Amino acid sequence: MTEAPFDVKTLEIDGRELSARRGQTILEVARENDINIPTLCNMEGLSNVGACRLCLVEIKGSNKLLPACVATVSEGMVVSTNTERLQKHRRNILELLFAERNHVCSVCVSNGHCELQSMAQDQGLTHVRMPYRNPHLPVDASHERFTVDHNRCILCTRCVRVCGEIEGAHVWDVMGRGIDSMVITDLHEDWGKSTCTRCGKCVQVCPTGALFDKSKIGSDHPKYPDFLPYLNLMREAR
Amino acid sequence: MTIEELEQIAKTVQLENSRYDYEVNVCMDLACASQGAGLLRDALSRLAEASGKKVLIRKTGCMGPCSSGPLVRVDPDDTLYAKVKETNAEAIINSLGEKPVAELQCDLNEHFDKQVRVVLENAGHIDPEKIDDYISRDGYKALLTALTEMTPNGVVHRITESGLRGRGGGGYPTGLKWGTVAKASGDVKYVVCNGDEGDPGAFMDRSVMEGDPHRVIEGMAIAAYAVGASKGFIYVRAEYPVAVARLTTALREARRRGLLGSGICNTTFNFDIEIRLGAGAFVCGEETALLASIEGRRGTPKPRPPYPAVSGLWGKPTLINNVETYANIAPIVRNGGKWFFNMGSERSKGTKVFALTGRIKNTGLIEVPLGIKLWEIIDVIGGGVPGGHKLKAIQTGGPSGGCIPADMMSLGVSYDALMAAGSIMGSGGMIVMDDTSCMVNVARFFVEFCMTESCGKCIPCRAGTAQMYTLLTRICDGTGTMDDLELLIELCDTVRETSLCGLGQTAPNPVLSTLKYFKNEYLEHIMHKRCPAGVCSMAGAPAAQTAAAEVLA
Amino acid sequence: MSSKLKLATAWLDGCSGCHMSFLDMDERLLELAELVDVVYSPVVDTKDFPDNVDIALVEGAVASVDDEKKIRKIRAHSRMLIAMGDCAITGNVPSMRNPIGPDAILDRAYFENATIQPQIPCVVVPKLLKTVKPIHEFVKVDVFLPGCPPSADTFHTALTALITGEPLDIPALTRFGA
Amino acid sequence: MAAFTPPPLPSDDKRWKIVAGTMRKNGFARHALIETLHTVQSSFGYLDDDAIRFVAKSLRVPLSQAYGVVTFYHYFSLKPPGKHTMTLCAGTACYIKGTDKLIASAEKHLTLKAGQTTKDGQISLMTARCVGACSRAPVMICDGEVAGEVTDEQMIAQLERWAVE
Repeated sequence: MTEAPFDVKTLEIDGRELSARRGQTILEVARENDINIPTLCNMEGLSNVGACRLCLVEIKGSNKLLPACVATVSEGMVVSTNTERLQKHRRNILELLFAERNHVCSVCVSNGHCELQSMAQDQGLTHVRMPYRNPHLPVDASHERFTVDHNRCILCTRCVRVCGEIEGAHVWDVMGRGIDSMVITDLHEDWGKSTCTRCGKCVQVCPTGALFDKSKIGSDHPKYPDFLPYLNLMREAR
Repeated sequence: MTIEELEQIAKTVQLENSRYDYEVNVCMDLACASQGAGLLRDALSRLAEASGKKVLIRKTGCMGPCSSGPLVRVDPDDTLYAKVKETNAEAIINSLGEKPVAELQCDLNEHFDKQVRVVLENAGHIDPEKIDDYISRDGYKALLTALTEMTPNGVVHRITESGLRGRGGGGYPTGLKWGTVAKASGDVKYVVCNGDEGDPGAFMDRSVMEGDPHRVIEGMAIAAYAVGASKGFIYVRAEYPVAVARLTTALREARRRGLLGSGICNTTFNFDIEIRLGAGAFVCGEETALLASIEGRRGTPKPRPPYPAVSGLWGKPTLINNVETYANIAPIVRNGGKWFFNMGSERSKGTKVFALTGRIKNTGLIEVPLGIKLWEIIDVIGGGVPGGHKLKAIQTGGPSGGCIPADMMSLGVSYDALMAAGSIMGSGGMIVMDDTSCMVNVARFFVEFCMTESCGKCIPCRAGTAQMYTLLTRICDGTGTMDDLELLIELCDTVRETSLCGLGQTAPNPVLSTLKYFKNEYLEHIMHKRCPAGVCSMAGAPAAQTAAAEVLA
Repeated sequence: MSSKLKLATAWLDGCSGCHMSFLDMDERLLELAELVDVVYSPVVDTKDFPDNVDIALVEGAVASVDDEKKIRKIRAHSRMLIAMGDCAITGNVPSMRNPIGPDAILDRAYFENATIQPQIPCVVVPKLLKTVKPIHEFVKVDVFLPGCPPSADTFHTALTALITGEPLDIPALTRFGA
Repeated sequence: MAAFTPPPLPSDDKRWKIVAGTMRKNGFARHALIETLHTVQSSFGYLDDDAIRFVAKSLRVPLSQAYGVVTFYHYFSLKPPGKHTMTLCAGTACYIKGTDKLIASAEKHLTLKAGQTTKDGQISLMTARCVGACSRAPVMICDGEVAGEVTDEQMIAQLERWAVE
């Protein structure tokens, strides 16, 4: 007998015996049990793209690392979420992000409320060995309420997804590719002149200071993405 | 259409051909065409007519040894002429019925003797724009056999039995893949042909699509029958306009003959194929990215599972194989799985087409049984490195592959052996390098390729390849340090292990394999600011030394 | 401890905020003075960086030819080099000129905003490097204390641990932009 | 739901009819986006904002998504090409045989960077990721004509012929 009844799976995460429902992702099970797996692109209520690679975990018996946000549980799975190998990769990925654009925490509206910043601290990052790339990137302040500072964007595409999947406007998308990728509104037009509905959801889900509310410049600028699960719940209830 | 009708067509073609005493086949593939094969063919046609001899002038796909082009083969004598110019047309026509034109004949016996032609069996023998030419060489027989005499399961079984592995690069067992799609639930399934041959230095798939397009279509139709699909897509690079045109013609002809469409060959089997154009994105060779592109979106890969076999195009079970894989199907169905299984090495069955290029005498397209030793390819088929230079390395597998050093030429070419040597089979590019190539520079070239071709979705590939490129550039321009090298190696490890798709996961291969076999070249660049091959300019080095001197002063 | 450790602090391209924060240790500076001699610092009147420094705290990024010479000298004469604050570690605010290059900055400062005699000084102002870089791009750094600036508490805890050889968990104390 | 009416053609330029034809053939399905963009590019030589807007609206694809697709694929160009196009292959086989030097030389001769067009609109210099003629490396493509084993002199001569036209 290998399958547990009622679609319940038992698995082990970081040495703890846990049970999960079939089809749940490793990340969901971990969070239900207060096991912290770092993520940046993932956000509850949005589709999962498996792009940031920070939630990679080790599965016993496999050399391949799996993204916890999309990998579903299976019976008898033995998961490790915080091995030395994973820690090293996570630090390297964070270093890559810091070196990719111009993240200057001290002058950022999100200083103190930034997911990238706090994750760097959580992962024990005190400096970046990779050469800084220093790209020349625009800041678009054409919108009456919001600003996008591409210097701080980590291309997690939460804004793209919340705009397309939740607001249904799909004003944001990604242009270009590779290291030249950039989030855009409409045909790479000024945000202020775009078809934006001004709902502000993108600002709230942005993990860094890339998208911010103009009225809060220079002040404490926390984000409130908690509306998302609620919105989804209410929609399902309809 | 029935088997009998098919045979009737073949007979008609043979009868038609028997009206001619001679067949003059002119290779019109890109390499030959770029050397005036078109004018040559026109001249041959003109002169043949004027001569009154019964000559069939046929334009064909790639004959193989491109460096000897334009190529002309005269049958029934099987005389191969190399480097034929328009002005030689008269001599060739005059020689028919007489002795061959000695000065044009080329000695490529050794080149051909080592080869075994399965995928390329028709290459150079048929006019790719004539379906009847294909039919006259057992074309579509396998499809009809499958439809009328075999169950879908039987077809899958035969492919499994053959031991065929995916020719696109990964080497996944083809039969296993077919079986998964066949078993997947759902009434709508798709069959996709990956013709997005993106590896720089590889043109096997182009040659097959251009030279023998029906072979690919037949393979796909058999696959569709086996897995229960009714719709297929061929995804071709827009950079291959001739392939697109030939496939378009071939599809039209196949429909006209009732070999595609509804109720194929009086059975209940329906299947048709659409062509989709790629638009210049290497990453679309990755299957989930390719599917996104067919759906009209940015070609960014998705995490697997779910595999396309379960959830592919528009969420439906989808079978994706490479051009060469499909090109192997018809002969396997015709000749049996065992026939194929008996060719090749222990775990790599059959033959493989390679594009042999770079610093080698006989460049071109070759097909060899797997397991063949590298030296046989380089020294015998390829004719060795020209110009008194010394062989340094062979690069296989494109940007995802690696460099195999000259002292490993006794290596047998198989999926596993190449992988163990730090490279991969890939789709079949084989680029020969001699002592004029700097291996650090080569590694940088490939990393630059991966950097510009990265889709940008996942961080390690997007930013990691860019950082690898920066570090390699430092080493190449003489400003690199040992710390940079150490960081580069660590970065390779992270990019390899954490990238979302194959592009990123294999991007470090060229660096790691050159580091494995040519570490001294890296050290020369870093410690002595010297490029042993004299390729890198080391432009940054003097400035760095001045800065150091200034500090000490 | 019979002989005190020699402590140096240096200031490259930064705002001196890290030094201010260092001084914010207030009365704890006296404790520190029991353990170390400050042999070189903007707050000490020494012209040249001395030999055989035990601990060197460096504030600021490397932005000019002078900075580069200084940091190489500091490294050559120090046993332990501590990168103090975000400028030294990430380039921080000084590095914000990197995307547009030094010429644009010089133009802005000495031409566009000049009310009299617009000219780029060549005597006192050292030649700017093309890009501002953190100090570990030039020399090996032993300890990184991020923050803008690192708090006085961070300095106190970190220095005490480094002097006494106690274990030190920097990410628990501070972070970029703290 | 009201039936969808595609937007009117941007102008009475006949080429828009060809573009509309591709979309109609595909039933105005969203997945025909790339196919349609190919038609625009082959009809007009490039894609400008008006074209992308027209295609996006006709296929009901969000504008940003369409722009994302256009800029993702190297084959699509946002700028009109020159009267003549010189494409130098930068595939591996060509690289091994010195394409980088040819590119540098052409860039110097035309005083531009690969991917750009001369100011007089006469010549575009492009690079390609392997055109599959590796056995004839290094390869250049002059207005669609493939030439192999190219020397610097041959290439410059071709550029000079175009320049004086």
